[in-house]
Amino acid sequence: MTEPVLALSGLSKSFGALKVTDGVELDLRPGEIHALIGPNGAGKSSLIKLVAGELTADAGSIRFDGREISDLDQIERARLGLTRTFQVSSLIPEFSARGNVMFAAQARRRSIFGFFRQVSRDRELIDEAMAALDRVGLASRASVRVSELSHGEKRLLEIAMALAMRPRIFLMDEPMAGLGHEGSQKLIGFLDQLRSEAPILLIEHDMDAVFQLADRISVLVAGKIIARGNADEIRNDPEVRTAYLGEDAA
Amino acid sequence: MSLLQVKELEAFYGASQALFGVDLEIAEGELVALMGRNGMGKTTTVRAITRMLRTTRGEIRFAGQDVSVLPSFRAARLGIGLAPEGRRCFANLSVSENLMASARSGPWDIAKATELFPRLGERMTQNAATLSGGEQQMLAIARALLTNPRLLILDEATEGLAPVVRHEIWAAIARLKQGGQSILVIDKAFSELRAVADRCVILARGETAWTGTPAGLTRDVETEFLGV
Amino acid sequence: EPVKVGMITTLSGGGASLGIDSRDGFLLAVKQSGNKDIEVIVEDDAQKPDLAVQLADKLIQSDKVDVLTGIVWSNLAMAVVPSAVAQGKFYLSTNAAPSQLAGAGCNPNYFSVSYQNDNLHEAAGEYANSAGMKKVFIMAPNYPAGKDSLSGFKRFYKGEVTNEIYTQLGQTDYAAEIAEIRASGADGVFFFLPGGMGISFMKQYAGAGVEVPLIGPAFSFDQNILQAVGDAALGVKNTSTWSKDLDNEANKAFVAAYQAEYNRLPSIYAAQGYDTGNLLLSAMAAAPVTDADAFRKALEAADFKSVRGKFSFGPNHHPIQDIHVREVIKEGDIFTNKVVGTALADRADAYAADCKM
Amino acid sequence: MTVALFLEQILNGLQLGVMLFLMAAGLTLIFGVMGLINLAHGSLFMVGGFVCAAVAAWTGSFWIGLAASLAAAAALGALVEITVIRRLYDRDHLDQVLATFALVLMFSEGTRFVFGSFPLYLDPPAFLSGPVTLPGGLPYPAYRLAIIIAGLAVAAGLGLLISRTRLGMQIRAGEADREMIAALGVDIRFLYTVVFALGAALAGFAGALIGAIQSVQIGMGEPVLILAFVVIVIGGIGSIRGALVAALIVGLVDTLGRFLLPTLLAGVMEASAARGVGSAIASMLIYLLMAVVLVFKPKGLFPANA
Amino acid sequence: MPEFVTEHRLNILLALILLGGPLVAHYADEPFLVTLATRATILALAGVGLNIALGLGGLVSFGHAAFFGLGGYAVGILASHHQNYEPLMTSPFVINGTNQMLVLWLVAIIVSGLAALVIGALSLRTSGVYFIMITLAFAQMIYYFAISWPAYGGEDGLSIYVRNAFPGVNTLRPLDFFLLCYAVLIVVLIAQWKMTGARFGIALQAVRQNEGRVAALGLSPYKIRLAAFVISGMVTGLAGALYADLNRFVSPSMMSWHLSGEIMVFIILGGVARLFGPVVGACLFVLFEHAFGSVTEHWQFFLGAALLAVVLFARGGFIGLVAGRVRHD
Ligand SMILES: Nc1ncnc2c1ncn2[C@@H]1O[C@H](COP(=O)(O)OP(=O)(O)OP(=O)(O)O)[C@@H](O)[C@H]1O
Ligand SMILES: Nc1ncnc2c1ncn2[C@@H]1O[C@H](COP(=O)(O)OP(=O)(O)OP(=O)(O)O)[C@@H](O)[C@H]1O
Ligand SMILES: [Mg+2]
Ligand SMILES: [Mg+2]
Repeated sequence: MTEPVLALSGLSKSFGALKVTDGVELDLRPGEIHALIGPNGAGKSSLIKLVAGELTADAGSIRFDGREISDLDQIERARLGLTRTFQVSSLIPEFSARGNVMFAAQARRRSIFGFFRQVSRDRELIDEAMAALDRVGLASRASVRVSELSHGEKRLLEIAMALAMRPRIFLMDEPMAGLGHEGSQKLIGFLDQLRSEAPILLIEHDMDAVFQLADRISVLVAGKIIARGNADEIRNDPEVRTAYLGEDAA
Repeated sequence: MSLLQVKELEAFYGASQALFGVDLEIAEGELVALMGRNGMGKTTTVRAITRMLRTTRGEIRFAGQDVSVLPSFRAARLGIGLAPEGRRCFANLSVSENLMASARSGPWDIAKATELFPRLGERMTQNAATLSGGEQQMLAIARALLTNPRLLILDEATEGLAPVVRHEIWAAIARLKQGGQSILVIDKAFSELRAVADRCVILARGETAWTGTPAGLTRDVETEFLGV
Repeated sequence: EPVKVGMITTLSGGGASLGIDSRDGFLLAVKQSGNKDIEVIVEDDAQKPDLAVQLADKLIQSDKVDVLTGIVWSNLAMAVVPSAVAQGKFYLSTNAAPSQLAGAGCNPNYFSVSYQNDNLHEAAGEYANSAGMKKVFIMAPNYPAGKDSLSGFKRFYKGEVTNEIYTQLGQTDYAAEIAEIRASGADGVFFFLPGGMGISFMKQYAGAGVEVPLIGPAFSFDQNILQAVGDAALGVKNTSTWSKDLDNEANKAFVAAYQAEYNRLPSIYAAQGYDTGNLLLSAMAAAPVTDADAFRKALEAADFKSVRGKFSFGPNHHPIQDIHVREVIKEGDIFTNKVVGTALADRADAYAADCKM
Repeated sequence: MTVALFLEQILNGLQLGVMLFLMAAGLTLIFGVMGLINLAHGSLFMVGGFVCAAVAAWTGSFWIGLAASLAAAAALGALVEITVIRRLYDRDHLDQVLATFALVLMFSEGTRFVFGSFPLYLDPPAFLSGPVTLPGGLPYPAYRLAIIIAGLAVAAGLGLLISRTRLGMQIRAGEADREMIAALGVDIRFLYTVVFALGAALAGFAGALIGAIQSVQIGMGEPVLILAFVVIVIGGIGSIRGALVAALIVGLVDTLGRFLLPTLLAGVMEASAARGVGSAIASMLIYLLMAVVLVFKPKGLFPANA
Repeated sequence: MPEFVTEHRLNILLALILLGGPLVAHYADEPFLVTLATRATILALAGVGLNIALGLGGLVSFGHAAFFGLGGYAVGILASHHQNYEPLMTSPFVINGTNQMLVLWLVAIIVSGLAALVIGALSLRTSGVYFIMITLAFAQMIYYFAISWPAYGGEDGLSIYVRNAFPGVNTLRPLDFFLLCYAVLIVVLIAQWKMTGARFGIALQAVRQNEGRVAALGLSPYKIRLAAFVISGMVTGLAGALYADLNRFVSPSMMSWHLSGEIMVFIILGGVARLFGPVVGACLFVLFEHAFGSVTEHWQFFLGAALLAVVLFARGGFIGLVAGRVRHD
């Protein structure tokens, strides 16, 4: 088996008396989509926040590429290549679609202190941005202001920005939320390709998507992983059925 | 008699037109599903009915009254209760405060709401901002119920909810309907919608494109308007 | 030869009452003279130094005035006067007279018609001696004028200073200071708290029931302020160059005319403004303003009837005059001052020796 | 320095704190709860003082003046809300700062136009004008005790209003999402007018009460405004309890700083310099306090969402 | 992008008007109008400084007068030591005062930049209203310090008797001094314009709009903001240095919260985040003050009314009114 890119062990986090994350063991291997499912409030988003560095863990370790990263802050982790998409689209509203992706490309270069060269004439950034937009199918909307994009387009733009970051892993929190049937299908197809570039830790309540995409599924309930396996194993796990899927789940 | 009557409704965001002629009727005690692809105007229609968006063309009558001239809070007081798209819980209030702030007297009270969503009962004193996504969705629905509306509008009723909860909500919706509650519901889950709805209204490009019973929703209609 | 006068004073904001009185006093003198050869341009500095500088520039460059006057506050005067006199204009001060302009920074074209800032405080020190105070508590805001005032007081006061307190500029609550006064065992309190600060202090002092007598310079006992302080000021001694009941012809005529014209009693600022107007008119009668040297001589002569009685200029162009002690009384419904003695006779100032001109 | 004096100064500090809270109360309501930066708060304070002084002079009764100041400030508040403030809720802080800054200019000059440039007379009612003797033999101004009582009553009343009543919840909900609370059937526009008028009335009330021991003059609201903001920010915006605690801390720090610093510094430097420097530091002290608090607790002592 | 072109042309037109007005006034022998224009130019520069933090970075600083005042005092103190022939310090090495503007400007920029670095580093831990208030707090501290610190005049301020010198320019002539200030303003504006479109400007605008996103992309919002705040403080400090020479006087009132408010007013009057917003705003403000000040003593009432009208009815300020909404790309 290949070395995991990301490995969590004994990860715990409490808010007061509430244990949102309780001794979680989880890893992410190259080329895979690892889905994280679980009831509302189980602590899935919190787990992503712990990995991304928005929250700090009370105990446990987070290893990335074999290196302990618990002490790094959000910004440093992003620089290592942990790239996150948000549950609610988080974009730069007054920039165009291209402007957003160019900024991601700029961020990858960690370049802040340029004071004279105009970004609008920066071929390097422009080409990179257009390539990313093209891949998600937004090239034709490149110069539209983000605040004028539709919901689905924003979701795709999120992914284009993540692409421009050339991440080592993707952390995705409910990317299908709010997408219609067609939109979801398109995105499923896209994520399917994407896994070869970087593995994906995917949170999703859309079980069709999860069962289609996931190589492995972990089920989180009340901060604990209660089951792990492939789609069929999870679908038929009685505990998962009562806790999450419901009896009549297909 | 019809509770809500929308005729030839048009709506604008600034200069750009979003609705071009929406017709929609809901009878007392009826459950209507409003369907359509992304961006077809479902939410905009809801915003017009609840008067969050001002419209000048077309007719909106609720319980016999012309709603289109009223401010939003008056429309709500006539008996329109909304669980909006995107939840919009009051982030700086606790769960119980969220529920109490806009509650009006009637059969629905906090006890009944927590019976429906036990999870909310456990989080009563927590700030709404720190609720999980699904918990917020439950709160938004409960909050709308506590206004004891004559017409309950659920925009993206089950977005972000776990499958079990989703089942519960559909079951609850069915029970509400049984109890005579009029409901307008928007959701992505077509099969569930079809199971509970009395009638379906499909919007396409800001217009009512199709109206009929769930039984009449043929494959052709679905592929044409819903992209299934 | 018409003379153009630029008056920069405070007509808006919190300190407006002082500027309005200065202006009204000055304009009354001009009006009474019936002199058609004088043109006065009045500008509002809103008590902002940079605006005052701008106005001075305007008056000098654009209106081409010959004489500037009217500034109430020392910090505004310090902003305007040095460069105005450097450009050859005359400046006649109706009020502010900071020590810098009396000593090393004096200028032939600068005249203070009011006093030197320290004068009233010095007189208060002298009065404290004569009233037999052995231990005095002294207090002023922590800014240059406040420090000058306490050193002015100490220059003449011979007893012991129990506490020397600097309050904050614009302070509104004096409970802490009053507690210290009560605990200090002093037999007198000298305070310099101009404007609203003094009103607040005296009201709170009266409410606290401390019996130690107060002394202050006239600024806190000015006609306009007294009405706001009310009973709390009754009986308090204060030092002033002028009082409405000073017994001389010019003053009687001035008080009557001012009341007739503006329907209120004049204040010390009005009196000083009036004197400044009359000084200027007297100089105009003696020499053309275009002949700077002659005009300066005419100003130095101070050949006018001052409402303060005796009035002449010292070598640094600051007044030599009597400084009186007044007591706050109630006349009918109106709170006002009555002269009860003279603290310093023919007082010049402490800085004249440093002035080289 | 005696222990008695020290204790008295602590009492003075607490008393100043309560007074600061009274000044800040209306602002806490408008700024903390409605989320609007109202620089005109100080002006409403001033209007309260002027109306009370004018009416008290005319009728001879402080109490009628106090009632009139409440009514006038509330009416003015409602008028301002309807004509100006209403358009600012959805704007960013910058627009609010500027618009209410403009109102400050207009109120100051307007008040001067109506009442003239001279300070007005306003004294406490006769039976509160002298000192009373506290247990322990300390004479203390009766009127200040009355202010303390009024301040604590306002604190309790506001606290209950905001956190315990439905009205309070609705106002806070309105701050989070006006459109949504309206869509749930709450007449938030009217509610905000009422709340703003209430905030204005509190400002006017404070102006009248405090005006009686300070000076009723143009510009009297300015130091109040800044102090009130300092208090609210230290306490944590939106928290009445925070505002009260912060007011007490600021009151104590300010009073004790003024009192002790010059003496303390006299130990390390020459006496006259110590007095000046001590007083200079004392005047910076509350700002220093605010900066320190915010550096360590960027959302104040009692952050609203914790 | 027609709107952009309009604003661009409008800016050039405005720059020409600001240059042409004083030239005409000079030849019409109205030196005061030249002085007035100089004042507007310098205040505009102060506004440009704040606009970098406020307009581009969304950092509503209510304490920028502190940098303005520090820049002014840097000049005032060095110049007064030069005039009195007293060295500023003698150990460990001698520092004399100077009357060379270039040196004074550099010192003013460094002093205000350092102050901005310290104030910014602490203040930027907060955000929103807390940021507004903490910047005000720092400015008030400096203000009270300046009032009660006796060495350089305290509240009375400090006079510079002769305007400082600039190589090849007779700074005493109003027009020459104006042209000098104007040149500084234009250079700074061009630099700001370049910066806005360059990587730093883009990052700064991104931070304003969505801080969390920027952090998730691995850039530090804190550093970006701090850099912007320091640059902003330096520009405002430079304006303070010029202002000291214009008035030949510095005083703590340069640091009062009123002035912080006024600098903000310039920006909003002219248009937030518009390159020329502060320029237009400062000119309008100065003209208003000048035109109404002598007409009625209640002029501040009308100033208030005019401001209010702009906020309520002309969102986007003057430039927004003329050139339409902002476009970003
Ligand atoms: N700051 C906080 N303080 C207290 N409780 C919190 C805080 N943040 C989150 N929680 C609680 O922690 C639990 C886990 O939240 P989280 O957002 O991780 O859930 P989730 O699994 O993503 O759920 P969903 O699927 O509904 O989005 C929830 O019950 C939430 O209310
Ligand atoms: N605030 C807005 N400003 C401008 N256009 C808007 C705004 N909100 C929605 N629109 C546009 O109006 C149209 C209808 O949007 P609406 O939100 O009503 O669609 P919807 O049917 O609810 O879609 P979804 O299924 O994605 O929620 C879309 O084209 C959308 O881009
Ligand atoms: Mg979640
Ligand atoms: Mg929708």
